[in-house]
Amino acid sequence: MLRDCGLETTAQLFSHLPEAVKLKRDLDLPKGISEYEIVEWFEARGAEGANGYASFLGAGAYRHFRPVLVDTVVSRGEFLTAYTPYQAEISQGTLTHIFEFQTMICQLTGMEVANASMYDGSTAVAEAAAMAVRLTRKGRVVVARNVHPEYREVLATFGKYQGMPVVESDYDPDTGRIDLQDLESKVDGLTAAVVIQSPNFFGIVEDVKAAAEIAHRKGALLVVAFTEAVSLGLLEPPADADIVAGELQSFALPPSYGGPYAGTIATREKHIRQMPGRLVGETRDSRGNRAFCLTLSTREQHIRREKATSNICTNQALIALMATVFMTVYGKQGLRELAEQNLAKAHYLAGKVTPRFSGPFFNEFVARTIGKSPEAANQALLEKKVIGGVPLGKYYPELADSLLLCATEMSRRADMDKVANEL
Amino acid sequence: MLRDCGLETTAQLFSHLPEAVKLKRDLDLPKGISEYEIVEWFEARGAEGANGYASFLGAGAYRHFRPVLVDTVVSRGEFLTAYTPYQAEISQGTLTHIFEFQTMICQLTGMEVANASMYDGSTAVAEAAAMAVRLTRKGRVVVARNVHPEYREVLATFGKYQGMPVVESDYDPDTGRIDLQDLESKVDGLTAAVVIQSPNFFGIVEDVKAAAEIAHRKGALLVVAFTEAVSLGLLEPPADADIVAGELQSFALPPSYGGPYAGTIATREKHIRQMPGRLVGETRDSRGNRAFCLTLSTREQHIRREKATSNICTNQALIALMATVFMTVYGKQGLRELAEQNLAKAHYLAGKVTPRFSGPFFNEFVARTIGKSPEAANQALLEKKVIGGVPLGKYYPELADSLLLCATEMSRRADMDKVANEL
Amino acid sequence: MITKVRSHLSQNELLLFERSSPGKRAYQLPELDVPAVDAREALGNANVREEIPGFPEVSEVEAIRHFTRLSSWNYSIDHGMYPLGSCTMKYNPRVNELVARIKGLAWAHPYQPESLSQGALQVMARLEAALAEITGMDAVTLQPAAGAHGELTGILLVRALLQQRGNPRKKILIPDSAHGTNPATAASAGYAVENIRSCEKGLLDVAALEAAVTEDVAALMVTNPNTLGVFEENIVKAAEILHRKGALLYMDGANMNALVGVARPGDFGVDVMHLNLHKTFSTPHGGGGPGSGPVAVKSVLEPFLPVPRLTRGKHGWRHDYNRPDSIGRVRAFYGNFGVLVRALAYILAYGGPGLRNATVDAVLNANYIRRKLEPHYDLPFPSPSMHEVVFSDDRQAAKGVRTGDLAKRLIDYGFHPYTVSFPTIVHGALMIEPTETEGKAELDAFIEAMISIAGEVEADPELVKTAPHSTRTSRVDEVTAARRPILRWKPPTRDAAST
Amino acid sequence: MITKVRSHLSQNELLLFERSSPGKRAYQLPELDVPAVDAREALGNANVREEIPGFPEVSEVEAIRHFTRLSSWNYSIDHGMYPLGSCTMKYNPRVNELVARIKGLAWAHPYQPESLSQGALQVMARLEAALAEITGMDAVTLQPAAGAHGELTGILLVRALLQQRGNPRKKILIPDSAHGTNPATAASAGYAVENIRSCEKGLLDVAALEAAVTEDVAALMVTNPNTLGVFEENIVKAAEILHRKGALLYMDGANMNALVGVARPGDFGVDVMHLNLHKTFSTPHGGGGPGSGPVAVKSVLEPFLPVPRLTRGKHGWRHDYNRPDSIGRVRAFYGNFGVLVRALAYILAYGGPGLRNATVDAVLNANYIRRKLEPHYDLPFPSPSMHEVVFSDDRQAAKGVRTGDLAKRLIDYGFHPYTVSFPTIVHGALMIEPTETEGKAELDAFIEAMISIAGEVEADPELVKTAPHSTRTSRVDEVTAARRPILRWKPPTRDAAST
Ligand SMILES: Cc1ncc(COP(=O)(O)O)c(C=O)c1O
Ligand SMILES: Cc1ncc(COP(=O)(O)O)c(C=O)c1O
Repeated sequence: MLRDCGLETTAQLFSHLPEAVKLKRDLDLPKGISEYEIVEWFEARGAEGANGYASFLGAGAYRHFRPVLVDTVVSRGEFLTAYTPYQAEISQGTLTHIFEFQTMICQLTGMEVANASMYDGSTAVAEAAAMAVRLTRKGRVVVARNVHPEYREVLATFGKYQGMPVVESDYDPDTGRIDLQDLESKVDGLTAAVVIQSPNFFGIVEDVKAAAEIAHRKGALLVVAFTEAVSLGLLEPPADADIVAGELQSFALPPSYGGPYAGTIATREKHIRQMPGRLVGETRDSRGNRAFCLTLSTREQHIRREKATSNICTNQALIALMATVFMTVYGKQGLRELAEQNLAKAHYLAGKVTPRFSGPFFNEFVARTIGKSPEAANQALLEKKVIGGVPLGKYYPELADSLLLCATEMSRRADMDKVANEL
Repeated sequence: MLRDCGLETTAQLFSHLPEAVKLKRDLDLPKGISEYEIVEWFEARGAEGANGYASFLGAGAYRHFRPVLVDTVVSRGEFLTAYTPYQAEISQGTLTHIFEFQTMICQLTGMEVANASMYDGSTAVAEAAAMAVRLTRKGRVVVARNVHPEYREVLATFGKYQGMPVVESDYDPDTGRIDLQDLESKVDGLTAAVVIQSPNFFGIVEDVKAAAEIAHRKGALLVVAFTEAVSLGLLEPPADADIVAGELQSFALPPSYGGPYAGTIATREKHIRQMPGRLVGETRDSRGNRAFCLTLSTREQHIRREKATSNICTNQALIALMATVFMTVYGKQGLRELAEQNLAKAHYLAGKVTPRFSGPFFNEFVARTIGKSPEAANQALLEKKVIGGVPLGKYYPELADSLLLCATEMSRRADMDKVANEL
Repeated sequence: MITKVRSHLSQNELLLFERSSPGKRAYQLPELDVPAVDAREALGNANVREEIPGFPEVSEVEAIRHFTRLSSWNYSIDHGMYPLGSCTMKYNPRVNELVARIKGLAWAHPYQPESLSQGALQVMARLEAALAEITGMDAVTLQPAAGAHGELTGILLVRALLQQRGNPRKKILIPDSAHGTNPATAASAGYAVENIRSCEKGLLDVAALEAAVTEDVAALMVTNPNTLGVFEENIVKAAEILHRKGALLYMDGANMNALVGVARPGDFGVDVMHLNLHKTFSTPHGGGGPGSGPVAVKSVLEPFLPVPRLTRGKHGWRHDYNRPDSIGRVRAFYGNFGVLVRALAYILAYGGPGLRNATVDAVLNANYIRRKLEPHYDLPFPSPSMHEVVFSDDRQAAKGVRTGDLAKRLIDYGFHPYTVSFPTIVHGALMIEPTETEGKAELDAFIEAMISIAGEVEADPELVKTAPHSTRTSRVDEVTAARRPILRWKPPTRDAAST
Repeated sequence: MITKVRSHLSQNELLLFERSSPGKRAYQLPELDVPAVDAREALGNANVREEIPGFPEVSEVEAIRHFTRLSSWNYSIDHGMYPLGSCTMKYNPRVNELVARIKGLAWAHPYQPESLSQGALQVMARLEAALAEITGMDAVTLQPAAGAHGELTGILLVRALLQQRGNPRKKILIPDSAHGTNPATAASAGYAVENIRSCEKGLLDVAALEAAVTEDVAALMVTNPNTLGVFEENIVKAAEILHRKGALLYMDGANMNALVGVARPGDFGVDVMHLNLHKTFSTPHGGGGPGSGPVAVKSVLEPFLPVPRLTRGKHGWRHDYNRPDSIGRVRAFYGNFGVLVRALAYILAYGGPGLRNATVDAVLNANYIRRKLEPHYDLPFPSPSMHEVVFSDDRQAAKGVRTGDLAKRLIDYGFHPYTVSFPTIVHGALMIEPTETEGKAELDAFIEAMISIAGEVEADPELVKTAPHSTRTSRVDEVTAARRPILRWKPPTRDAAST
């Protein structure tokens, strides 16, 4: 092949590179190792982890059973090793499952349209806020303090550089829900979006309707975030929201030290032109058969460049497929039963400890530790091979005596009893 | 659907069964459990196993690295969940890989034809002996005592009920190879087959040519068995054999507590009409394209019934596919390098202990334990998380002071040193 | 109308040998941590081979493409209904694949200490117990690797018992509707085969049996439900006839999917039987195997079971080799353990009530198909169907279209064919077994396809006779394959290369 | 002649919603070990939903068939060459999928104690170090989830530095050959975009750059090799120009597959860049993601990197949140960890020398294609090619055949098309990137197909313009899709049901 190219050495392939830019030495990396050594190395890293520990961590990353079918499907090379489905005629598999995904997200959230996925929940929320800014042509964003702290940090990063001031509204110290009065006072005529989360960071179900009324009264849009998608199996969908932005990790993704997960944005049909991210639409092929393709790409960077609704290109398609398989396996009955099990487990645990807030909660709640710090309680639990909850003082100084605990269908009664004993 | 069948209750589906045969109670089995509980139960069983132990067991079941590609391929539903490829037009995938398997087995063994697989090595050897009986129209079988003891047991079971007397010939106590003189004395004009194994049960490479001469001189056929397929990457193929029958477990099958493995039978073209098992052949389709199909089925039970060459029907197709993928991944270079690594490891270990025999060995050898019994040595090793070798007294009273040790590419020097210390 | 499939492009692929280029590789091994050994020195020059001529040399991506492309030429359960009668092609749960790969089980060596094998032994013990309960038998061996292997084991048990009683006898009786493995097995076990004609209902003819059972008869091998999918209603009577003459009743359990939870062979006179875990208990067929063919026996046969037997000792489960009456081993080690794991996982998932429900659904599905296709295809035996239904091509044969043609045409409709031309007592049989895992939608599509084909036979028989038309490989010339067998690839010679 | 594919049947499949039947299920949950809770009581009536209308209800076998059938409609790397320019569609090693699923890594919770996370942290630390060495940069953040996210992060870093220096400035310069994410990113970061025209060699026009770089310019975003696959030979000069004016040089590292082991951006003046682990480092595209877009910077930008930063503490690796100058978070947690695992596995497998060899092969493959196709397709920019080559449809356009048509025709030949119509500075671009993992046989087949299509354009342009002809879905009407968007399934209304 080299000879076919009229060359004699591979070095000649790079002879046009300026001498100054060429690397004159080998990369300082060890030489390649075999597949077996790779597996061994990573297994050793895995063994340094928390295998064998029970865990009550949630806070945006949840432990749920993963149906075996999920990996069966996503391991198929046809899905795993395909690119973005730009060539519709040989990508109908991917296009169809994204269309199904979009549909299921609408069914779950009560929205009319949903996109093909965003990077994760936190960036989805930031993009939703930016979308509201474009839609309302206003600039300010009010975010509830009981939205996931890291989501708020991402929003702040986006806001800081996009001329989108972000203001926080407080939560009610009794219920743990948003303080509607405070929200009312923070939302003004310049406000593009009110961002709340339900269940919120404390696990408590918000009064979406009330927040929507406040937002809408001032001409702002309501963005409802979620981090625990399983809750949608049981909770009334946030149909009063203008945009729903959330994280789908609960749908078949192991916590995987924080990623890859998949974000989603859903909204009303009238807002689609300002929606970020890819969309799959139904159409016909030249023989009249139903077909799917990427559509409305005039919103996107590859067509609109600096005028695009977002710079997003690669999204989380395979993760969205995992979520789609998960939703398919559980289905109508199963998602509800799953949510009910989560509810039952968390309420069992809550019944044995001292919840901090009175608002209705799904599978997470804030608990006070009595007579010791949350950190000390966690330490004691670690010795029993239990990872406790997230101490909240770091994010909320006023909650320095509290932990965020999460129980899912995977939590065992015996482990919950251990937690109860240490709190 | 019940109504479509003109029925009202499912019980009516069985109303024609005599009352006496109906089960009037529920099966005494617990009710069904979820996928997650199943995984948990089997993981608990797995944890009761030998995880974390090094092992020097071989003796017909070997520990070799399994290329990741193997499970990737055999997990594809198209291979995993297909039936026997009777309908060639929609089974070309299976038929093609079996044809490739047959070819590779020929390339490895030096034979002209190979079948699509047998249950395992032991039954392949028994079937090969029966095949020799049909081919020679004689009845006696001489089997070397250094053939795998369990293979000999299976041969004995077959022989006992098929009117095929099985006689054993001894091994040379110095070299561990077959005692050619004893063999010569056992083979007579009524002998259909001489069965030897190479490398034999002691890991020692046999003199196939010499055995062939003895067998052929008396009009018997030579069956050469193998249990360690990796040896074929390095050893001269047993081309002087009339039938080669072996076990392919080494080609990507984990030991799996004894199965499923895959047996193979290969022979000369002139013997195919007496070959047991399925065969795939090349042909054309009606458009003239190359195609494959099951062929020569007039040898088989579904056509010939009591006159069939064997009663085998279901074989080990998916395991043969695993072996095919394994052979593909390693290929020409790799299989040799793999065999060389096995050789090097076993010779390293042998160099540190007291081998019992002087014959050339591949990756297994017999070692004497000095100053303690093999069982005691094994016990001491177990405490160091090493599973030692197979004590041979059970099969060979004269070797009650010896162990069969196997080292493969997976054996680590440090573990071999532990073995050396205890022997 | 064909609505289940459309035409799409499918990748061609050469054989591995044709794809190879010198020096390509898909592997890497860790570096040796011991000194290399010169093979010729260690083994002797004569014992070391030259390179393996023609062996594959491909890269990793070429390897995965090769097998991916090949796989796309297959039809499988994961594509759709696979109504092969007698094969019980039900869904293969994927969790079973996962548990069979659990390290402590998959990497258990058959000779590792029993103290480190309790998990594996417990799997086997639990499965033995479950199969004994399901069959109503007293003891189970898991050693046989497939159905036919189980048959052989079972008949050897019969032989051993009779031998102990003084005379192994000479004959095995087999109904003419039996699967080919039954007579082949009898012959392998050194018995002569005597066929028993079925009665006009497709059942065992009790009078014929009575007449045939002499002191020479070792056993009757009967499939129940038989290969027509009909329950042998005189089975208890048959057992009595046999037992009266000191003969035994062997049951081919290939069709247990019709009985689990509904009736137990042990309760209707069976002395010994095999099961096909790769049928009734959902372990995947894998394109032809591996399977597993446990044999279940009444206590009278228990002493003869292959060694080793699983027993409960002081320190847990262990293998018992001290079995003086045993027929010996039928294979090395303990059986297709990985298949046993899958079958047990299936039993645990369904549980007692679930297994019975599956049986009910399997029988209902077969009866549904029967009811819908009866107007269009000839039903040679009107006896009630259990888990499968057998039609004949009688009506279509009038147009020159045979069961094999109908089957090939079914491929164009997006289905795997039914079992063709078996059982042989039916002229041009169409043997259809839907299994319980097919839903109504898929069944209806199948029924519609079959009806449509029946119509095509009238309107355009040629279309059916030359099917399939839509596959990448059209009708395959099996005659030439057998006449001039090419059973392996060979490097092209000068002449061949030009074709 | 089309030799790579044949026509075969392919299963149709309805949408999940159309396949559902009430009551079907594919799941089973363990029984609750705690008391059930009445949802309406616990949450309040208003907070509990009715059933989810239209949500799927299918059995397990229906689910697996659904996705298996869908999958068979896709083309993928595992089928064959996927020469999408700018996308680096190389083989995705399967061992990487395995290691990403190792329990202790896959089930690591982002908030679990660092003492129990040392394995995961070590993976990240080792990858950061390797990427720094490969790029020649000083520090790396693994937080961004994809290339565009990396770009945004990088430009925010630029902004933060300039802001700290007193003025964030107003503009980002971007060559007209750039990928769309570059200008979109600049805008997202609050910058105006100024396009720089490429010179006639397809390269950065140094004079134009010199003129454009004012005190208003924050940075130049340049892809190197650029989207024509050409190395920006004046990159050092460009860096000097920028640096002289206090502006920074951002490099879009999407094309690093041309440089790994051969040249390092850190050595030629780049201040900040992103990598696409889902291109250069072989992590699978998955039909559009997930990716990972680490950002590598020179030390001057290090203080601004997103929180948390990985640092080595007394007790091992830990997350450092105390970074006062940080731009803040760009996403929750630490990045697409599972993708990082795969990329590190790739780097370990290849090692230093292997990575360089891959680069060489990638560049050789592109040049081979270029050499073979140059006689048949117009090469608008004759500069030396690195890892990809860009032709134009100039010659074919004369017959009314455009790059998009040629691409669709390539599908009939069994290939995934190249990248169509990008970069936009080429009229009717054909952007071809073979990657190093394609062997000569597949390249030759591709070349032959391209030449054959060029012939068809002359002989029968209509054939090409209406392609593809052999797919189950023929040319898709994208215009109608956009004009009357149907973005979700809805239950059929009375009228619609009849169509
Ligand atoms: C009725 C019957 N008996 C026996 C067998 C043989 O079983 P196996 O193929 O597992 O050996 C079969 C399998 O096709 C069968 O259908
Ligand atoms: C040159 C170039 N830059 C940036 C990107 C964006 O990367 P990503 O899709 O990972 O966001 C791409 C991807 O297509 C690209 O080709």
